[in-house]
Amino acid sequence: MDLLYFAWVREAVGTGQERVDPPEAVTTVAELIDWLAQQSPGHAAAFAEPAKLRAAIDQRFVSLDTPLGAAKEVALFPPVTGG
Amino acid sequence: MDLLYFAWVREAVGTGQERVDPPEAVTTVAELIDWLAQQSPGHAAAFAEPAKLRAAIDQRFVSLDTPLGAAKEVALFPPVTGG
Amino acid sequence: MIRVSIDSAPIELAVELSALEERGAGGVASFTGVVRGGDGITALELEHYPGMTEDALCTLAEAAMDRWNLLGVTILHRIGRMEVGERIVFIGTAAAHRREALDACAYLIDRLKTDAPFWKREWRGQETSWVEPRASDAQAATRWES
Amino acid sequence: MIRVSIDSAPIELAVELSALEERGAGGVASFTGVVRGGDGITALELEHYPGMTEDALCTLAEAAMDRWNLLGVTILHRIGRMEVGERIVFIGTAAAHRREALDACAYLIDRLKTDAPFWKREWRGQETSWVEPRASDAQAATRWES
Repeated sequence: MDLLYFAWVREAVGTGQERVDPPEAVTTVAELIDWLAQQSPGHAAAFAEPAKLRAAIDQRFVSLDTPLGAAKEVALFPPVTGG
Repeated sequence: MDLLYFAWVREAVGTGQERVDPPEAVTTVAELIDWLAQQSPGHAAAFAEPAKLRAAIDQRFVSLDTPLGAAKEVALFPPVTGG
Repeated sequence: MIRVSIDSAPIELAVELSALEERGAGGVASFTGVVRGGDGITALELEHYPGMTEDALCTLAEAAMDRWNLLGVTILHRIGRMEVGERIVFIGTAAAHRREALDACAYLIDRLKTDAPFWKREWRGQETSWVEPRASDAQAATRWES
Repeated sequence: MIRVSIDSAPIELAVELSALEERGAGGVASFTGVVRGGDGITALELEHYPGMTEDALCTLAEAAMDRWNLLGVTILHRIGRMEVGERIVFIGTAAAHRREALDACAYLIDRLKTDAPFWKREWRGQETSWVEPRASDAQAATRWES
Protein backbone atom coordinates (compact mmCIF):
# COMPACT_ATOMS: atom_id res chain seq x y z
CA MET A 1 0.00 0.00 0.00
CA ASP A 2 1.33 3.43 -0.99
CA LEU A 3 1.00 6.13 1.65
CA LEU A 4 1.12 9.84 0.91
CA TYR A 5 1.55 12.54 3.54
CA PHE A 6 0.93 16.28 3.20
CA ALA A 7 1.61 19.47 5.14
CA TRP A 8 2.72 18.97 8.75
CA VAL A 9 2.08 15.22 8.57
CA ARG A 10 4.71 15.02 5.84
CA GLU A 11 7.09 17.14 7.88
CA ALA A 12 6.62 15.09 11.08
CA VAL A 13 7.10 11.74 9.34
CA GLY A 14 10.05 13.10 7.38
CA THR A 15 8.89 11.92 3.96
CA GLY A 16 6.00 12.61 1.59
CA GLN A 17 5.47 8.99 0.63
CA GLU A 18 6.32 5.48 1.64
CA ARG A 19 5.19 1.94 0.88
CA VAL A 20 3.93 -0.12 3.84
CA ASP A 21 2.56 -3.59 4.43
CA PRO A 22 0.44 -3.40 7.58
CA PRO A 23 -0.69 -6.58 9.40
CA GLU A 24 -4.07 -8.08 8.54
CA ALA A 25 -5.62 -6.79 11.77
CA VAL A 26 -5.36 -3.27 10.31
CA THR A 27 -8.65 -2.97 8.39
CA THR A 28 -9.68 0.71 8.62
CA VAL A 29 -8.00 4.07 8.15
CA ALA A 30 -8.15 4.67 11.91
CA GLU A 31 -6.41 1.36 12.58
CA LEU A 32 -3.79 2.21 9.97
CA ILE A 33 -3.13 5.51 11.76
CA ASP A 34 -2.74 3.73 15.12
CA TRP A 35 -0.38 1.22 13.57
CA LEU A 36 1.66 3.93 11.82
CA ALA A 37 2.06 5.79 15.12
CA GLN A 38 4.19 2.88 16.36
CA GLN A 39 6.63 2.88 13.46
CA SER A 40 9.07 5.66 14.48
CA PRO A 41 9.25 8.76 16.70
CA GLY A 42 8.41 10.87 13.61
CA HIS A 43 5.38 8.71 12.88
CA ALA A 44 4.36 8.90 16.54
CA ALA A 45 4.43 12.73 16.36
CA ALA A 46 2.42 12.77 13.12
CA PHE A 47 -0.22 10.24 14.14
CA ALA A 48 -0.65 10.83 17.89
CA GLU A 49 -3.97 12.68 17.48
CA PRO A 50 -6.18 11.07 14.84
CA ALA A 51 -8.85 13.75 15.39
CA LYS A 52 -6.50 16.23 13.71
CA LEU A 53 -6.18 14.07 10.60
CA ARG A 54 -8.12 13.64 7.40
CA ALA A 55 -7.73 10.90 4.80
CA ALA A 56 -8.23 9.98 1.17
CA ILE A 57 -8.31 6.48 -0.31
CA ASP A 58 -7.33 6.30 -3.97
CA GLN A 59 -7.77 10.09 -4.19
CA ARG A 60 -11.24 10.29 -2.65
CA PHE A 61 -11.88 11.89 0.74
CA VAL A 62 -13.02 9.28 3.32
CA SER A 63 -13.83 9.29 7.02
CA LEU A 64 -11.36 7.59 9.36
CA ASP A 65 -13.70 4.65 10.02
CA THR A 66 -13.64 3.69 6.33
CA PRO A 67 -12.40 0.14 5.60
CA LEU A 68 -9.15 0.08 3.67
CA GLY A 69 -10.52 -2.63 1.36
CA ALA A 70 -8.34 -2.93 -1.74
CA ALA A 71 -6.85 0.55 -1.33
CA LYS A 72 -3.76 1.15 -3.44
CA GLU A 73 -3.04 4.71 -2.30
CA VAL A 74 -3.91 6.12 1.12
CA ALA A 75 -3.21 9.78 1.87
CA LEU A 76 -3.11 11.23 5.40
CA PHE A 77 -3.10 14.98 6.00
CA PRO A 78 -4.51 17.81 8.11
CA PRO A 79 -7.81 19.47 7.16
CA VAL A 80 -7.48 21.37 3.88
CA THR A 81 -6.83 25.13 3.85
CA GLY A 82 -6.74 26.22 0.22
CA GLY A 83 -8.14 29.28 -1.50
CA MET B 1 -38.90 75.45 -14.16
CA ASP B 2 -36.29 73.51 -16.16
CA LEU B 3 -37.46 70.24 -17.65
CA LEU B 4 -35.14 67.43 -18.74
CA TYR B 5 -36.19 64.52 -20.94
CA PHE B 6 -34.35 61.25 -21.51
CA ALA B 7 -34.52 58.25 -23.85
CA TRP B 8 -37.74 57.98 -25.90
CA VAL B 9 -39.33 60.86 -24.00
CA ARG B 10 -36.56 63.10 -25.30
CA GLU B 11 -36.99 61.72 -28.81
CA ALA B 12 -40.78 62.15 -28.81
CA VAL B 13 -40.68 65.73 -27.50
CA GLY B 14 -37.84 66.56 -29.89
CA THR B 15 -35.54 68.14 -27.30
CA GLY B 16 -33.66 67.08 -24.19
CA GLN B 17 -34.50 70.16 -22.17
CA GLU B 18 -36.81 73.15 -22.09
CA ARG B 19 -37.92 75.84 -19.68
CA VAL B 20 -41.66 76.01 -18.90
CA ASP B 21 -43.94 78.10 -16.73
CA PRO B 22 -47.02 75.95 -16.02
CA PRO B 23 -50.21 77.50 -14.59
CA GLU B 24 -50.72 77.53 -10.81
CA ALA B 25 -53.24 74.69 -11.00
CA VAL B 26 -50.37 72.36 -11.90
CA THR B 27 -49.12 71.29 -8.45
CA THR B 28 -47.87 67.68 -8.85
CA VAL B 29 -45.66 65.79 -11.28
CA ALA B 30 -48.73 63.98 -12.64
CA GLU B 31 -50.48 67.29 -13.29
CA LEU B 32 -47.35 68.60 -14.99
CA ILE B 33 -47.36 65.55 -17.28
CA ASP B 34 -51.03 66.10 -18.18
CA TRP B 35 -50.36 69.76 -18.90
CA LEU B 36 -47.26 68.99 -20.99
CA ALA B 37 -49.27 66.51 -23.09
CA GLN B 38 -51.29 69.48 -24.41
CA GLN B 39 -48.31 71.55 -25.56
CA SER B 40 -47.53 69.97 -28.97
CA PRO B 41 -48.08 66.74 -30.94
CA GLY B 42 -44.59 65.64 -29.84
CA HIS B 43 -45.42 66.31 -26.19
CA ALA B 44 -48.74 64.50 -26.65
CA ALA B 45 -46.89 61.41 -27.90
CA ALA B 46 -44.35 61.53 -25.04
CA PHE B 47 -46.84 62.13 -22.22
CA ALA B 48 -49.96 60.22 -23.33
CA GLU B 49 -49.37 57.35 -20.89
CA PRO B 50 -48.13 58.58 -17.50
CA ALA B 51 -47.90 54.98 -16.25
CA LYS B 52 -44.92 54.51 -18.56
CA LEU B 53 -43.08 57.48 -17.08
CA ARG B 54 -40.81 58.04 -14.10
CA ALA B 55 -39.66 61.34 -12.66
CA ALA B 56 -36.95 63.08 -10.67
CA ILE B 57 -37.22 66.45 -8.92
CA ASP B 58 -33.91 68.23 -8.46
CA GLN B 59 -32.11 64.96 -9.27
CA ARG B 60 -34.00 62.74 -6.81
CA PHE B 61 -36.39 60.01 -7.95
CA VAL B 62 -39.99 60.83 -6.97
CA SER B 63 -43.39 59.23 -7.52
CA LEU B 64 -45.77 60.97 -9.92
CA ASP B 65 -48.06 62.16 -7.11
CA THR B 66 -45.22 64.20 -5.58
CA PRO B 67 -45.93 67.94 -5.23
CA LEU B 68 -43.70 70.09 -7.41
CA GLY B 69 -43.10 72.50 -4.52
CA ALA B 70 -40.14 74.73 -5.27
CA ALA B 71 -38.70 72.36 -7.88
CA LYS B 72 -36.02 73.94 -10.05
CA GLU B 73 -35.34 70.91 -12.28
CA VAL B 74 -37.86 68.23 -13.16
CA ALA B 75 -36.79 65.25 -15.26
CA LEU B 76 -39.22 62.92 -17.03
CA PHE B 77 -38.10 59.61 -18.50
CA PRO B 78 -38.94 55.93 -18.94
CA PRO B 79 -37.97 53.38 -16.26
CA VAL B 80 -34.20 53.05 -16.06
CA THR B 81 -32.41 50.21 -17.87
CA GLY B 82 -28.71 50.53 -17.07
CA GLY B 83 -26.12 47.93 -16.26
CA MET C 1 -11.79 54.03 -1.28
CA ILE C 2 -14.63 54.70 -3.72
CA ARG C 3 -14.07 55.10 -7.44
CA VAL C 4 -17.03 55.95 -9.66
CA SER C 5 -16.77 56.82 -13.33
CA ILE C 6 -19.18 57.29 -16.22
CA ASP C 7 -17.23 57.48 -19.42
CA SER C 8 -17.44 56.73 -23.12
CA ALA C 9 -13.93 55.21 -23.06
CA PRO C 10 -13.48 51.42 -22.81
CA ILE C 11 -13.18 49.79 -19.38
CA GLU C 12 -9.68 48.45 -18.60
CA LEU C 13 -10.12 45.44 -16.31
CA ALA C 14 -6.51 44.77 -15.42
CA VAL C 15 -5.94 48.34 -14.23
CA GLU C 16 -9.15 48.43 -12.19
CA LEU C 17 -8.60 45.05 -10.54
CA SER C 18 -4.98 45.81 -9.67
CA ALA C 19 -6.05 49.06 -8.01
CA LEU C 20 -8.53 47.13 -5.87
CA GLU C 21 -5.94 44.48 -4.96
CA GLU C 22 -3.60 47.24 -3.86
CA ARG C 23 -6.09 48.20 -1.15
CA GLY C 24 -4.49 45.37 0.83
CA ALA C 25 -7.57 43.19 0.51
CA GLY C 26 -7.57 39.43 0.88
CA GLY C 27 -10.31 39.15 -1.72
CA VAL C 28 -11.51 41.07 -4.74
CA ALA C 29 -14.87 40.30 -6.38
CA SER C 30 -15.95 41.70 -9.71
CA PHE C 31 -18.84 41.69 -12.12
CA THR C 32 -18.47 42.80 -15.73
CA GLY C 33 -21.45 43.30 -18.01
CA VAL C 34 -20.77 42.74 -21.70
CA VAL C 35 -22.87 43.59 -24.78
CA ARG C 36 -24.41 40.30 -25.77
CA GLY C 37 -25.16 39.49 -29.40
CA GLY C 38 -28.08 37.40 -30.62
CA ASP C 39 -31.61 38.51 -31.53
CA GLY C 40 -30.05 40.59 -34.32
CA ILE C 41 -28.37 43.01 -31.91
CA THR C 42 -25.34 44.77 -33.37
CA ALA C 43 -24.72 47.40 -30.70
CA LEU C 44 -26.08 49.07 -27.57
CA GLU C 45 -26.30 52.77 -26.82
CA LEU C 46 -26.39 54.06 -23.27
CA GLU C 47 -27.67 57.46 -22.13
CA HIS C 48 -27.45 58.93 -18.62
CA TYR C 49 -28.56 61.92 -16.55
CA PRO C 50 -25.37 63.95 -16.05
CA GLY C 51 -24.94 64.79 -12.40
CA MET C 52 -27.74 62.63 -11.05
CA THR C 53 -26.25 59.38 -12.36
CA GLU C 54 -22.83 60.09 -10.83
CA ASP C 55 -24.54 60.92 -7.52
CA ALA C 56 -26.62 57.74 -7.66
CA LEU C 57 -23.51 55.58 -8.16
CA CYS C 58 -21.63 57.34 -5.34
CA THR C 59 -24.64 56.86 -3.05
CA LEU C 60 -24.72 53.16 -3.93
CA ALA C 61 -20.99 52.77 -3.30
CA GLU C 62 -21.35 54.51 0.08
CA ALA C 63 -24.31 52.30 1.00
CA ALA C 64 -22.18 49.22 0.27
CA MET C 65 -19.28 50.60 2.35
CA ASP C 66 -21.71 51.18 5.24
CA ARG C 67 -23.25 47.74 4.99
CA TRP C 68 -20.10 45.64 4.57
CA ASN C 69 -16.55 45.97 5.78
CA LEU C 70 -14.96 46.93 2.46
CA LEU C 71 -11.55 48.32 1.57
CA GLY C 72 -12.56 49.52 -1.88
CA VAL C 73 -15.50 49.86 -4.25
CA THR C 74 -15.26 50.65 -7.96
CA ILE C 75 -18.27 51.29 -10.18
CA LEU C 76 -17.66 52.09 -13.85
CA HIS C 77 -20.38 52.50 -16.46
CA ARG C 78 -19.88 53.27 -20.09
CA ILE C 79 -22.14 55.60 -22.06
CA GLY C 80 -22.54 56.08 -25.79
CA ARG C 81 -22.41 53.35 -28.38
CA MET C 82 -20.89 49.92 -27.67
CA GLU C 83 -20.48 47.02 -30.09
CA VAL C 84 -21.21 43.39 -29.26
CA GLY C 85 -18.50 42.02 -26.96
CA GLU C 86 -17.65 45.39 -25.41
CA ARG C 87 -17.92 46.01 -21.66
CA ILE C 88 -20.85 48.11 -20.44
CA VAL C 89 -20.42 48.04 -16.69
CA PHE C 90 -17.82 47.00 -14.12
CA ILE C 91 -18.33 46.50 -10.40
CA GLY C 92 -15.34 45.70 -8.23
CA THR C 93 -15.16 45.24 -4.45
CA ALA C 94 -12.21 44.61 -2.16
CA ALA C 95 -12.48 43.22 1.37
CA ALA C 96 -10.48 41.29 3.91
CA HIS C 97 -12.98 38.42 3.66
CA ARG C 98 -14.47 36.91 0.53
CA ARG C 99 -18.10 36.88 1.69
CA GLU C 100 -18.18 40.65 2.09
CA ALA C 101 -16.57 41.28 -1.30
CA LEU C 102 -18.93 38.85 -3.06
CA ASP C 103 -22.12 40.04 -1.36
CA ALA C 104 -21.30 43.70 -1.92
CA CYS C 105 -20.56 43.04 -5.60
CA ALA C 106 -23.93 41.30 -6.12
CA TYR C 107 -25.70 44.09 -4.20
CA LEU C 108 -24.12 46.82 -6.29
CA ILE C 109 -25.03 45.39 -9.68
CA ASP C 110 -28.57 44.54 -8.54
CA ARG C 111 -29.15 48.02 -7.17
CA LEU C 112 -27.44 49.80 -10.06
CA LYS C 113 -30.02 48.27 -12.41
CA THR C 114 -32.90 49.97 -10.59
CA ASP C 115 -31.35 52.98 -8.82
CA ALA C 116 -29.10 54.62 -11.41
CA PRO C 117 -30.59 56.68 -14.23
CA PHE C 118 -29.31 55.02 -17.37
CA TRP C 119 -31.30 54.19 -20.48
CA LYS C 120 -30.29 51.61 -23.02
CA ARG C 121 -31.24 51.14 -26.62
CA GLU C 122 -30.50 48.28 -28.89
CA TRP C 123 -29.23 48.72 -32.42
CA ARG C 124 -30.05 46.13 -35.04
CA GLY C 125 -28.25 47.43 -38.11
CA GLN C 126 -29.93 50.82 -38.69
CA GLU C 127 -32.96 50.06 -36.50
CA THR C 128 -33.10 51.08 -32.85
CA SER C 129 -35.41 50.25 -29.98
CA TRP C 130 -35.38 51.35 -26.36
CA VAL C 131 -34.99 48.48 -23.90
CA GLU C 132 -37.96 47.80 -21.61
CA PRO C 133 -37.18 47.34 -17.92
CA ARG C 134 -37.36 43.75 -16.67
CA ALA C 135 -39.55 42.81 -13.72
CA SER C 136 -36.76 40.44 -12.62
CA ASP C 137 -34.45 43.42 -12.08
CA ALA C 138 -36.91 45.16 -9.75
CA GLN C 139 -37.31 41.88 -7.90
CA ALA C 140 -33.54 41.34 -7.62
CA ALA C 141 -33.11 44.78 -6.07
CA THR C 142 -35.72 44.12 -3.38
CA ARG C 143 -33.78 41.18 -1.97
CA TRP C 144 -31.32 43.66 -0.46
CA GLU C 145 -33.97 45.54 1.53
CA SER C 146 -33.40 44.99 5.21
CA MET D 1 -16.05 25.54 -21.28
CA ILE D 2 -14.12 24.56 -18.17
CA ARG D 3 -10.56 25.70 -17.49
CA VAL D 4 -8.78 24.40 -14.41
CA SER D 5 -5.13 25.01 -13.65
CA ILE D 6 -2.80 24.50 -10.69
CA ASP D 7 0.44 26.26 -11.36
CA SER D 8 3.33 28.03 -9.66
CA ALA D 9 3.22 30.82 -12.27
CA PRO D 10 1.41 34.10 -11.51
CA ILE D 11 -2.28 34.46 -12.44
CA GLU D 12 -2.92 36.87 -15.32
CA LEU D 13 -6.35 38.43 -14.74
CA ALA D 14 -6.78 40.29 -18.02
CA VAL D 15 -6.14 37.17 -20.08
CA GLU D 16 -8.48 35.01 -18.00
CA LEU D 17 -11.33 37.51 -17.94
CA SER D 18 -11.10 38.20 -21.68
CA ALA D 19 -11.31 34.48 -22.38
CA LEU D 20 -14.50 34.27 -20.30
CA GLU D 21 -16.01 37.33 -22.01
CA GLU D 22 -15.33 35.71 -25.36
CA ARG D 23 -17.73 32.91 -24.42
CA GLY D 24 -20.46 35.33 -25.58
CA ALA D 25 -21.66 35.89 -22.04
CA GLY D 26 -23.65 38.91 -20.93
CA GLY D 27 -21.98 38.78 -17.54
CA VAL D 28 -18.68 37.64 -16.07
CA ALA D 29 -18.18 37.35 -12.31
CA SER D 30 -14.84 36.80 -10.66
CA PHE D 31 -13.24 36.33 -7.29
CA THR D 32 -9.51 36.76 -6.74
CA GLY D 33 -7.82 35.77 -3.49
CA VAL D 34 -4.71 37.76 -2.64
CA VAL D 35 -1.99 37.15 -0.01
CA ARG D 36 -2.84 39.54 2.77
CA GLY D 37 -0.16 41.10 4.95
CA GLY D 38 -0.54 41.95 8.61
CA ASP D 39 0.14 39.77 11.67
CA GLY D 40 3.79 39.66 10.56
CA ILE D 41 3.06 37.57 7.47
CA THR D 42 5.65 37.93 4.73
CA ALA D 43 4.57 35.12 2.40
CA LEU D 44 2.31 32.09 1.99
CA GLU D 45 3.23 28.67 0.71
CA LEU D 46 0.68 26.36 -0.86
CA GLU D 47 0.96 22.59 -1.23
CA HIS D 48 -1.44 20.30 -3.12
CA TYR D 49 -2.12 16.64 -3.82
CA PRO D 50 -1.08 16.17 -7.47
CA GLY D 51 -3.85 14.42 -9.37
CA MET D 52 -6.49 14.55 -6.67
CA THR D 53 -6.52 18.36 -6.47
CA GLU D 54 -6.93 18.77 -10.23
CA ASP D 55 -9.79 16.23 -10.14
CA ALA D 56 -11.44 18.02 -7.23
CA LEU D 57 -11.39 21.34 -9.10
CA CYS D 58 -12.76 19.78 -12.29
CA THR D 59 -15.52 18.10 -10.28
CA LEU D 60 -16.41 21.44 -8.69
CA ALA D 61 -16.48 23.19 -12.07
CA GLU D 62 -18.74 20.48 -13.48
CA ALA D 63 -21.05 20.72 -10.47
CA ALA D 64 -21.40 24.48 -11.08
CA MET D 65 -22.10 23.92 -14.80
CA ASP D 66 -24.82 21.40 -13.85
CA ARG D 67 -26.39 23.69 -11.27
CA TRP D 68 -26.39 26.96 -13.22
CA ASN D 69 -26.66 27.85 -16.86
CA LEU D 70 -23.03 28.84 -17.44
CA LEU D 71 -21.03 29.49 -20.59
CA GLY D 72 -17.66 29.20 -18.91
CA VAL D 73 -15.94 28.38 -15.62
CA THR D 74 -12.29 29.05 -14.82
CA ILE D 75 -10.58 27.92 -11.61
CA LEU D 76 -6.92 28.74 -11.14
CA HIS D 77 -4.92 28.06 -7.99
CA ARG D 78 -1.29 28.83 -7.43
CA ILE D 79 1.05 26.56 -5.51
CA GLY D 80 4.47 27.20 -4.04
CA ARG D 81 5.56 30.40 -2.36
CA MET D 82 3.71 33.70 -2.82
CA GLU D 83 4.62 37.09 -1.40
CA VAL D 84 2.15 39.54 0.15
CA GLY D 85 0.02 41.11 -2.59
CA GLU D 86 0.29 38.16 -4.98
CA ARG D 87 -2.78 36.29 -6.23
CA ILE D 88 -3.45 32.83 -4.77
CA VAL D 89 -6.69 31.84 -6.42
CA PHE D 90 -8.95 33.02 -9.25
CA ILE D 91 -12.53 31.96 -9.91
CA GLY D 92 -14.27 33.24 -13.03
CA THR D 93 -17.74 32.45 -14.33
CA ALA D 94 -19.52 33.53 -17.51
CA ALA D 95 -23.28 33.41 -18.04
CA ALA D 96 -26.02 35.08 -20.03
CA HIS D 97 -27.50 36.44 -16.79
CA ARG D 98 -25.67 38.08 -13.92
CA ARG D 99 -27.36 36.12 -11.11
CA GLU D 100 -26.05 32.79 -12.42
CA ALA D 101 -22.52 34.10 -12.88
CA LEU D 102 -22.47 35.66 -9.39
CA ASP D 103 -24.00 32.71 -7.57
CA ALA D 104 -21.74 30.20 -9.30
CA CYS D 105 -18.67 32.29 -8.46
CA ALA D 106 -19.58 32.42 -4.75
CA TYR D 107 -20.36 28.68 -4.76
CA LEU D 108 -17.03 27.79 -6.32
CA ILE D 109 -14.84 29.70 -3.90
CA ASP D 110 -16.86 28.47 -0.89
CA ARG D 111 -16.61 24.86 -2.00
CA LEU D 112 -12.98 25.08 -3.10
CA LYS D 113 -12.07 26.00 0.48
CA THR D 114 -13.42 22.70 1.84
CA ASP D 115 -13.36 20.29 -1.12
CA ALA D 116 -9.97 20.77 -2.74
CA PRO D 117 -6.84 19.32 -1.13
CA PHE D 118 -4.58 22.33 -0.62
CA TRP D 119 -2.57 23.16 2.48
CA LYS D 120 -1.32 26.61 3.30
CA ARG D 121 1.48 27.77 5.52
CA GLU D 122 2.35 31.24 6.60
CA TRP D 123 5.87 32.61 6.54
CA ARG D 124 6.89 35.29 9.01
CA GLY D 125 10.47 36.00 8.03
CA GLN D 126 12.18 32.61 8.59
CA GLU D 127 9.39 31.19 10.78
CA THR D 128 6.61 29.06 9.31
CA SER D 129 3.31 27.80 10.63
CA TRP D 130 0.61 25.68 9.01
CA VAL D 131 -2.75 27.42 8.76
CA GLU D 132 -5.59 25.93 10.80
CA PRO D 133 -8.91 25.42 8.99
CA ARG D 134 -11.63 27.93 9.89
CA ALA D 135 -15.02 26.76 11.12
CA SER D 136 -16.56 29.60 9.07
CA ASP D 137 -15.28 27.97 5.87
CA ALA D 138 -17.00 24.66 6.65
CA GLN D 139 -20.16 26.61 7.44
CA ALA D 140 -19.98 28.63 4.21
CA ALA D 141 -19.72 25.44 2.17
CA THR D 142 -22.85 23.95 3.75
CA ARG D 143 -25.05 26.80 2.53
CA TRP D 144 -24.81 25.30 -0.96
CA GLU D 145 -26.22 21.92 0.07
CA SER D 146 -29.60 21.42 -1.52
